[in-house]
Formats: sequence, structure tokens, C-alpha cells
Amino acid sequence: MEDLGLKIFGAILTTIMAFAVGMTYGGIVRKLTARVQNRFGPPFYQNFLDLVKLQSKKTNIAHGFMGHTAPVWIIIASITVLMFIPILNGNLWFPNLNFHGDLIFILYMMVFGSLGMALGAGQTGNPNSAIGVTRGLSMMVGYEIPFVLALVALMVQYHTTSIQDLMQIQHESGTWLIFSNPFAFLAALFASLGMFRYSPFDIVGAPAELASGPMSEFGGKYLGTMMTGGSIFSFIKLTLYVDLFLGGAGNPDHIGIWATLAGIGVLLIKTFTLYMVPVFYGWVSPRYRTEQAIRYFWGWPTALGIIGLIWAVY
Amino acid sequence: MTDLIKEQKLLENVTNPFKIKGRVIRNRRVEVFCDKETVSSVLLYAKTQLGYIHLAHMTCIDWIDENKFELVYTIWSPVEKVHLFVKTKIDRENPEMENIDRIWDQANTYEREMREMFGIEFPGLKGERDFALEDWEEIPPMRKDFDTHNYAQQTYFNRPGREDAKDVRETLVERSGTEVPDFAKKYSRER
Amino acid sequence: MNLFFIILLILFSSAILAFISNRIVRGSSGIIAFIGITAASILFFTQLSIGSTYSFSLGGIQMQFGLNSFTYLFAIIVLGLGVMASLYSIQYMKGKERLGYFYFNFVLTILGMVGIIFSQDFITFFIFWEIMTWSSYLIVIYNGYSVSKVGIKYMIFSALGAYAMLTAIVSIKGIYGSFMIKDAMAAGAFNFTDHLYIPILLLIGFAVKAALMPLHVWAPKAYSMSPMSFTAVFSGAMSKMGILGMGLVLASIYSHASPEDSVNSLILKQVLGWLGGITAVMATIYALIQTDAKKLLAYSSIAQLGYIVVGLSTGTQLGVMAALFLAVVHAIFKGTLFMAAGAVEKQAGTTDMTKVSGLIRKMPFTFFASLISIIALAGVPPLGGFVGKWMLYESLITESDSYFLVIVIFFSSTAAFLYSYRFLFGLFLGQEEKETEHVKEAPLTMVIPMTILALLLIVTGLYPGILFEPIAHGMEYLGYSNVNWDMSVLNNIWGEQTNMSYIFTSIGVVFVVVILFISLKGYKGTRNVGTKEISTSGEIPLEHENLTYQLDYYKPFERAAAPLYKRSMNKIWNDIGNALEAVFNFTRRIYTGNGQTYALFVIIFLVILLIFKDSLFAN
Amino acid sequence: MINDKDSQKIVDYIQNFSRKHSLFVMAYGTGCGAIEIPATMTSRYDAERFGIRGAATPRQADVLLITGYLATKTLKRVIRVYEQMQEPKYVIGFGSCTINGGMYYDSYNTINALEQYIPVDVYINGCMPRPESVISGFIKLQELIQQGKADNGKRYRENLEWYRTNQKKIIKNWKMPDYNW
Repeated sequence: MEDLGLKIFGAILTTIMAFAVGMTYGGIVRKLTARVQNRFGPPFYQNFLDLVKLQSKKTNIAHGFMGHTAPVWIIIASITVLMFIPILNGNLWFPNLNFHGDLIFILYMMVFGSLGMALGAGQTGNPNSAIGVTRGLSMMVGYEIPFVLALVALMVQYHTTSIQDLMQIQHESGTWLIFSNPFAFLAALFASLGMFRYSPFDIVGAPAELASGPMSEFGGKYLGTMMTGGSIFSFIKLTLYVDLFLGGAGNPDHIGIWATLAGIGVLLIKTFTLYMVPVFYGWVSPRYRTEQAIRYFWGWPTALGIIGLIWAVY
Repeated sequence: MTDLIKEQKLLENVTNPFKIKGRVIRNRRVEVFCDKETVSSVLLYAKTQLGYIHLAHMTCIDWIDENKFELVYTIWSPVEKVHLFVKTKIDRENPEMENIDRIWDQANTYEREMREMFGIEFPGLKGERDFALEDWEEIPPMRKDFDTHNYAQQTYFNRPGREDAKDVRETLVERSGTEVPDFAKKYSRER
Repeated sequence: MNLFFIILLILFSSAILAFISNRIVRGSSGIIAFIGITAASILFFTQLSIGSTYSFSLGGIQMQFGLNSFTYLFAIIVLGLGVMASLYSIQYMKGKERLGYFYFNFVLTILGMVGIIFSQDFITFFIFWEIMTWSSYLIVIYNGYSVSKVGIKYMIFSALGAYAMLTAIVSIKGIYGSFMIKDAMAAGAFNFTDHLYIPILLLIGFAVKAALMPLHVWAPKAYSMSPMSFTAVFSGAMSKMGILGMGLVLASIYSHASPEDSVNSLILKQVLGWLGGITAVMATIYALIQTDAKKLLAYSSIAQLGYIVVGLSTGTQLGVMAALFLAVVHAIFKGTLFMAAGAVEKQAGTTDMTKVSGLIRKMPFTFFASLISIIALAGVPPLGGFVGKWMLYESLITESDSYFLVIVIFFSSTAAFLYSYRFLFGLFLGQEEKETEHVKEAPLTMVIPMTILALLLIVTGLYPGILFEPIAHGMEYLGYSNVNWDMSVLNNIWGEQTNMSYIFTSIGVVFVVVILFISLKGYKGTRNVGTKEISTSGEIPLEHENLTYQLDYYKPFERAAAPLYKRSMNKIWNDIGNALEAVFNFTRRIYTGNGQTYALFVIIFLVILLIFKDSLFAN
Repeated sequence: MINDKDSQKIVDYIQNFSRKHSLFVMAYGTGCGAIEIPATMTSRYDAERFGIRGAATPRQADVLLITGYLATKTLKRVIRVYEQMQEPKYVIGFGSCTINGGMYYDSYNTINALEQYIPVDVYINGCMPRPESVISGFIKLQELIQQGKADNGKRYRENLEWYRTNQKKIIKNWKMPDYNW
């Protein structure tokens, strides 16, 4: 019983941390973007203010059942995936429901939110939402291919489908997987560009052209809840990449309070570094059309992924 | 400049077959005056025989003293690089004019605008009656007998002090009885 | 009298009764068919035990009925879906013509499938196979002249498969001296060493029913143009008969494989796997450009059967288990989806997605059933579809040599999200049409089967073990030993596992918390509006205007994947047909109508005979 | 233990603070004023440092910015957009045309005073106002929000009859969905 209580406490703590980190990263990116554009920029806590404001809207519009539950699906997907991704290697403070974190499950669970979002956007009846959704889903087919190639390469190379085992392998061997299979890392990195939907792959919710696409009918608490889910999701993606390729964070041999804090620090540094890749790429890129984006992902990233898979097998 | 020989010749090309009057305004600008009935044949002739293939503009002028509407068709020849103005006057009462969108498709747009703004009827004109306005119930607003100032004052809520075209600053000065401040003088119209 | 006969007799007599009764009381044949199938199923599941057999001889040939644990699995599909579909059919077919004809063939198809399940020898197997084929053909052409071409296509391919199968059966008898399936399996008839052609011919025969890649061209139209209550059985259960046959042939290859034929097995494994993979990809990308919901589902059926074939082709324990699990789950969700499409067709008049939209408020139960089935179809956790997909991927990654097949399958399954969403959006979401204002929820007897099947999908997601049990027994019959399974935990051979109950707990808890939060927060200030009240730059959509985005839905994807759309199997088969026609035309010229020519042929024949006399009659 | 009134005060303070610093602007680009918006948003004047940000649709927006003259035809759309925004919402009239008609004071087709049709919180005068004045207008709005005086939606709801009468005077063919809760 005590174990269960600890687990629930840890789950809530993990969620809060993921939320806070994701929101802060978003704010920092806004600030950095502003500085790059020679602006002063909003404060780094701007996203929190936006969230509080959206949640304190007095009236809201619901477009039927699916529209009402769309944010719920996103939160479900983000929190459930979070529960299955190891945050720190072997640390008691961040216990997960399934400590192994199966990769295939996570791949599919990450789609759960998009599907719910798509259904909610569909029910609003706004044509812009539907157009945005088709673009998003089409683009998903694009970037999932290099991503899956990279993941399969890892799974085949180390004969495990568990994130925890992959982290343990990196911990024991002392090398990160980014060095033992660089091609897979590159393929996954390119795929992450599409996953974060920064420009040049932001045609899904192009504000001026599509009126923010799938979100166009959501405001107030719905938009706020979606923002929360999205922030947790961006943290999840980053943590997944760090766990898989950058050696993860934390040390299973030391699980004291200071070691935990140090682990979190390492995690933050690594995730932030990784987060800067799509952001940097986005600053200097115009926008791709959907079919250009799909072709982009089926070009070099897929080739790199295939090389990575061959590298892993032989 | 030249003696406008080219323009003179071109003018004669148009006027001679139809026995209508015309004049050269300046270089590359030629105008002819014709009846309501001959307009379409002049335009068709100019388009097919003389190379004025482009309808640049169509407009209407309200000569309220003469009790006439003057319609102006501006057509252009890309070969000669000359604008030809075909002008005609029609009655102001129950104005009606021949529809020329069989000669130029784009005439439809101008004709719809004229129908809405001046109330000139073009029989056989396609398209909704509402063109730029929505649910207009007064007399067509571009006619000179329509008092737009009066209409605006009655329909919209005029803010006091904005009844006329005077500079707001002057109105304020008048009302308060003080001098125009220095910083305002800098931008004043009487400078 | 034996129980096997009783069950078949019940089905047969209810078929006859259904045919006759429609003449007496209009519309009663549906009820009779339902009662007959239900009675047969009740008898089947309560009285019949696995392992019982009954032998008899007919015309000097020894025949046997029996039930083994492998075919029992398919009996669950056939009878379960049969009962549901016949219940659904009562209201769906109401008011249509020639009901006697329809139900006669409907029950006969079920009879054929039950017969296939019972038969332990190739003769009865083949007879019932033909009964199934013919009666389904008669239903395919039920809709009249417009579908006669579809029926002919179906018939041609079925006949091709049947000839292939018959040749194989005769060869087996000739070589091994027995018609018994078990004997053939034990004797290694399906091995790839001596008689390579036997398993290949059998596989061709089964592949036609399973709509595998080069032989699938009949399926899209045959599925989409028959009445939906039958298509639920057609696509859900009958295609699984092909899987049943493939399972028998393939599994015996793997379990009885001797070392020297391993190369052949490996090639077969690769060929079959890739055929399945390509089937899945091509069917998927064709599914997502369809504008008719029924056709979309038909293509998606073909794609899903592709996954099942891939799973079978691995031959590993997890792979075959995944294939069989997917077979059952596919029967459930595709049956539900075809039923939902039928309900929409019945209520709204059409399933053309460019004409129907926004039915969610009018048909909430149909939407719920479709939503659950679509989630299962797309393989999104936590429903049954995910369990099958997970096992399929894990089996491919852990135990197969063809890693790129994983990518192909994954491409197909990601693209499946596109058409899944298209189906739900096209029929149920978007703005409401003015023409569909009168639409109401489907009648109760149509909603009940859909809802039951949808709930089954949730149960199979939470406790896949209830399906693993019969699957494991069936696999033991096929020659696998120690098939391990768990109630709600999935294992792969590297020791990794996924616990479905954890997933359900997590999803359930978060769902309840967040939905309470979002519903209660600002409850009074939340206004429910219709789909016409949208922010279109301040413009107000008029009553008759429908802004739903339906045409050229996945145009960007089409443009990106344009090279894939260039080749169509239909075109290739047409070319083959044209070439054959040319050959026949040429052959026809032999008959010139001139007696002298025929005399010349005789002389030429004699000369040839004389020349090759020695080599022909050497012994 | 703090009593309810105090805790409500704290909640109000937090809410108003975040509302003030996070203004999603629905820039309704009528007339010539639309060109001032890019200048306000981009690097030279950078309105984002005050948390002012563009919103794509009225559902997400807090501030409705009317930039310039309003033709009667446009007014219909503006009313629609305004009614689709979620409370709390604010309106900023931008430029002389929204205040008194500006140079179009005698036009037969543009309205003269915006506050007759929808409630306005802040007017920014000028023809056109420069980005500095736009930002100062926003800051004025922020002050109003912090003091809790910006009750645009409430005013509209309470005086709906009056606003409707004025609107219907202009828009003769009234075919709009009702504004209801």
C-alpha cells in the first residue's frame, strides 16, 4: 500500500515537473526567437500567464461531444506516455507504471492524442480545422518513417524494445547510442523537426492561412488544456530522445536526494540542447507545403534511417 | 512634341465610318462623341477592325444641370498605344443603356457598379443586384441629387463637433475660445 | 443422428424455410434466418466438444467431420459474427426485394463456412468451400444488373482458386493416398521438398479468399456492392476461411520442416511476407483516396488481411499468434464498421462521404460503435487492435530476418490513420447537411449488434487473454508447443512485456479526472452550439451552404505519394485478359471451315507423331 | 484562515494580472490601420514584450482591434466576430474613423462612432496612430483590466437591446443568429 502511495505521488510529481518544464521551455523559445528577431520578447513565464488567462475565461464554446473531449484525449495521451517513459534512470522519485517503457507502445500511444484532437477538430465543422487535420495526418506519415527506422535500428541492435534497457546499456557501456549508431540518431533528429511542428513544418496550424488549423474553434479552457497537454508532450518527446540517444539522465547507483537533483539538472541540460535543434532549424527556414514536407522526410532522413538499420543489423 | 499626326489619323479612322464627332485631347488620348445607339457598333468596330482590344475602364458622370448621364468607355490599343474614349449621353430619367458584356466580359463588373451607384439599367445583365452595397434602399448614392452628408447625419450617430469638414482643432478652439496651441500650429492647414 | 449433421441440417432447413416463408409472410425470412443461425450456434457452443469426430463414407470415399481446436477459433468468428449480422440484417434488409433469395444464400454461406470448419478431409472441405463461394456469389449479384460485372470478376477469381485447390487435392490423394487433412499434414504433403506445387497451389486457392495482393482485384467492389449486412460476414468471416487454410498449410510447413527444405521455406516466408506487406501498403493508399465509405472499408479489409498474412508468414509463435488474434479482432471491428456503414446507408440514403456529413448528433450509437472500431483498426491503444499490432511488430522485430518489412507494415499502419479519420469525419463529423436533417438513429436491432461488438473490442483490449486461450489451443494443434499467454500482459521473446491493465488504469484515471475538470469548470459559461456557428471571418454560413471539407481530402498526400498510384493491379489483369483473348482469337483461326485444311492438320499430326515416335513410346 | 472575500480578492488579482499580461489580439484589419499592426508587432516596437500576441480566430482572442473606418457591410461581420469572442473580451477602436468618422464623417456607407454599435474600452486617436500610440492604448487597456474596469462583455449583455436597435438601424436585412447564453 505504501508502495502504491509512493507511486501515485511520484506520478503526480512527474506530471507537474513535465508540465512546468515544457511550459518554461516554450517561454524560453519565445524569448529566444524574439531576441533573434532583434526584439525584446516576452518574459520566460509568458506561457504560464497565457495558460492562467485561458483557464480564467468566463465563457466557452463547445461544439458537441467530441469537441468537448478533444483536450481530454490529448491529456490522456501525454500523461499516459509520460507514465511509461523513464525520466531518470532507476530513480525512486520518478517511478513509472511500467518501468520498461515499451517503444512500440509509446509509438502508438503518441498518436492517441492526435487522433482525439483530430476528431474534436472535425466536429467543430470549421473547414479550416479539417484541412489542418488532413495536413497534420499526412505529415505524420512523412516523419514517422525515419523515426520508426531509427527506433527499429536501436531495437535490433541491442535486442530490446525497452527504453529502460537501452538506458541501462548506455550506462554500463559508457557510450551514448548517438555514437554507436549515428545514422539512426540523425534520422530520428530529422523526424523530430516534423514532430515539433516548428517552421518549416508548421503548415498544419498556419495562423494566417488556415486560422491556426485544428485549433481554430477552441478557446478558453479547451485551448488552455490543449496547451497543457502540448507542453507535457514536448517534454516527453525530448526525454524520449535523451533516453534513447543521449544516455538518459540519472545514475541507478546513487538515488539520494542530491543525486536526483543532479540527474534532473543533467536531464534539463540535455533536453534543452536537443530542443534547440528544431528551434534553430525553424528560425532560418521558410515554410514547406505539405507534399514538400512529406517528400523531405522520405528523402534524406529515410535514407539515413535505412543506413542506420543496415548498420544495426550487420 | 509632334503635331499629333498619328492621333489625328486614328481619330479619322473612327469618326469617318460612323459620321460622328471627335477630337484629339493630347498625344495618345483620343475621344469621340456618339449617340446612345451607335456606341456598341463603334466599340465593336474599334475592337475588331482598329485593334482597340482592351476595355480599360467604363465610368459614368452625372450632369445634373443638363439632366444627362454621360457614359465613358475607355478602350486601348496595344499596337498604337492610344487610349480611345467613347462618350455618350443618356437621359437621367429611367436611364437605360445597352449591355456590352458580349464584347468584353469585364464590362459586366463596371456595369453592375453603375447599376448600383447610378441606377442605370443594363438589360440582360448577369449577377446579383447588390454589388458593393448591402440592402441599399435610398436613391443610388452616386447621383448628385443624393445628399450624402445629410444622409450620414441622419443615419449614423455623428459625434458633436464633427458636423462639417472643418479642421477639428479649429472647432475645438472656437468652442473653447482659446488660442491654437503652438504644437498644433505646426500641423495646421493655414501654415 | 450426429450433432454435426444436426447443426448443418438446422442451417440448411432454415435456409429453405427462409426461402419459402417470404412467399407466405413478407419479411419473415430474416427472423427465421436469425433463429436458425442462433440455434445452430447455441447447439455448437454448448453441445459440441473439441476433438469429437464422426466418420462416414459416401460413394466409397471415407469422409470425416470433426472439430479441432484450430478450427474452433474460426467457428467463434463465423458463428458469432453470423448471429450478429443476421440480427442486424432483419431491419437492414426490411423493405427490400427478393428477401427469400437473399436469406437463402446468406444462411447457405454460413452453412458453407461451418461445413469448412467441420470438415476433416479434403473432399468435404472442397464441397463446402464451393457452397460458400457460390452462395456468396449469388449475394454479390443481388443488387441486380449493375453489379453483374463485379460478380463475374469474383467468380473468375474464385474459380481460379478452386481449380488450383482441386489440382492440389487430387495430387495429394494421388501421392499420399488419403483425403484426410491430418494425414496429409503428418505425411508432410505441404513440405517444400518433393512436391513444391502442392502447397503453392493450395496457397493460391486460399489467397483468393484472403484477397492477397495479385489476386485481390475482385474484393473492393464485391465487398462494397453487396448488402452491408452480408459484407460484415463476407469481409469479417469469409476472408478468414482463406486465413484458416493458409494457417493449416503454412503452420505444417514450419512445424514439420526438415533441415534440407529450410531454404525453400525461407524463400516462401519472404515472398509471402512481402506479398502481405505490399498488399497492406497498396490497399491502404488506395483506401485513403476513396470517397465512398463502403469502398474505403473494402480496401481497408484487404490491407488488414495483408497484416494477417504477414503474421502468418513469420511462422514464429508470436507472429502466428498475432495473426490469429488480428483475424478475430478484424472480424469484430470490420463487421462493426460495415454494419455502421450499412446503418448510415439505410438512414441517410448514401455512404458517399461527399454527400453525407455531420451525423454524430443524429446517430450517436452508430458513431460510438464506429469510433471504437476505428480506434481498434488504427491500432491505437488500448483496444484489441493494438494488442494484435503490438504482437505483430514485436514478432517481426524480434524473430524475423526481414526488418524492412517492419517499415513497410508501419508505413501502411500509419497511413491507416488517414483513412480511419476520413471514415469518421466523412460520415459523422463536419457540418450538418440540410438533406440529412430527417435522419434518425438506426433501429434497435441494428444498434444492438454494433454496440455488442464494440464493447467486445474494449474487452479484448483489457483482457486479450480470453482470446489467447483458444488461440493457444489452436496453435498447439498446429504443432507449436508451450504457447505461453497471459490474461492481460503481452510478452515477447526478449522478455519485454506490455501490461494492458496498467494502460487501462492510466487512461481511465486520467480520462475521469480531466473530463470532470473540463466539464465542471465554468459549467454555466459553457455554451453548446451547432456546427453552423463557426468563425469564418465573421461571415454567416447560409442554411443551404455546407462548408465541410470533403473533396480531394488527402490531395497533399496523393501528390507526395504520386509514384505509388501509378501502377494498378487492375490494369495488369486487364492486360492479361486482353492477351489471353488475343491468343484465343489466334487459336480460333485453326478452324478455317475448309475441309482440306483439316486434312492437312491430320497429316501434320501424323508426321509429328512419326518423328517423335521413339522418344514418346520408348518404354 | 483567510476569509472568502480575501481569497476572492487574491484570485481576482491573479486572474487580472494574467489577463492583463496576455492579450490575444484579433486584429480586424479594416481600412488603412491594418498596416500599423505589423509595425507594432515586429522588431522595432515589439508589442509581444507586453504579452500582446496575434490570435487567428475570435474563439481564441481577447481583444478586438478595429483598425480604421467601418463600412456598414463590414460592421455586420465585426458584430459577428465580436459575439463569437469569449468573455472577458475587450475592444479597442483604432484611428479617428472609429471615433467620429474621421475623413469619412459624411460618407453614406461608413459608420461614425463605433461605441454606438459595440462597447469600446479604449480609443486610440490619430489618422493613423503611430505604433507608439497603439502601444500606449494597450497599456491603458491593461490598466483598466488590472483595476477591473474593463467589463466590455457585461456591458454588451446588459444593454443588448440598445445595441441591437442601433445595429438594426444600419443593417436592415437582419439575418444573424441570436446572442444567447
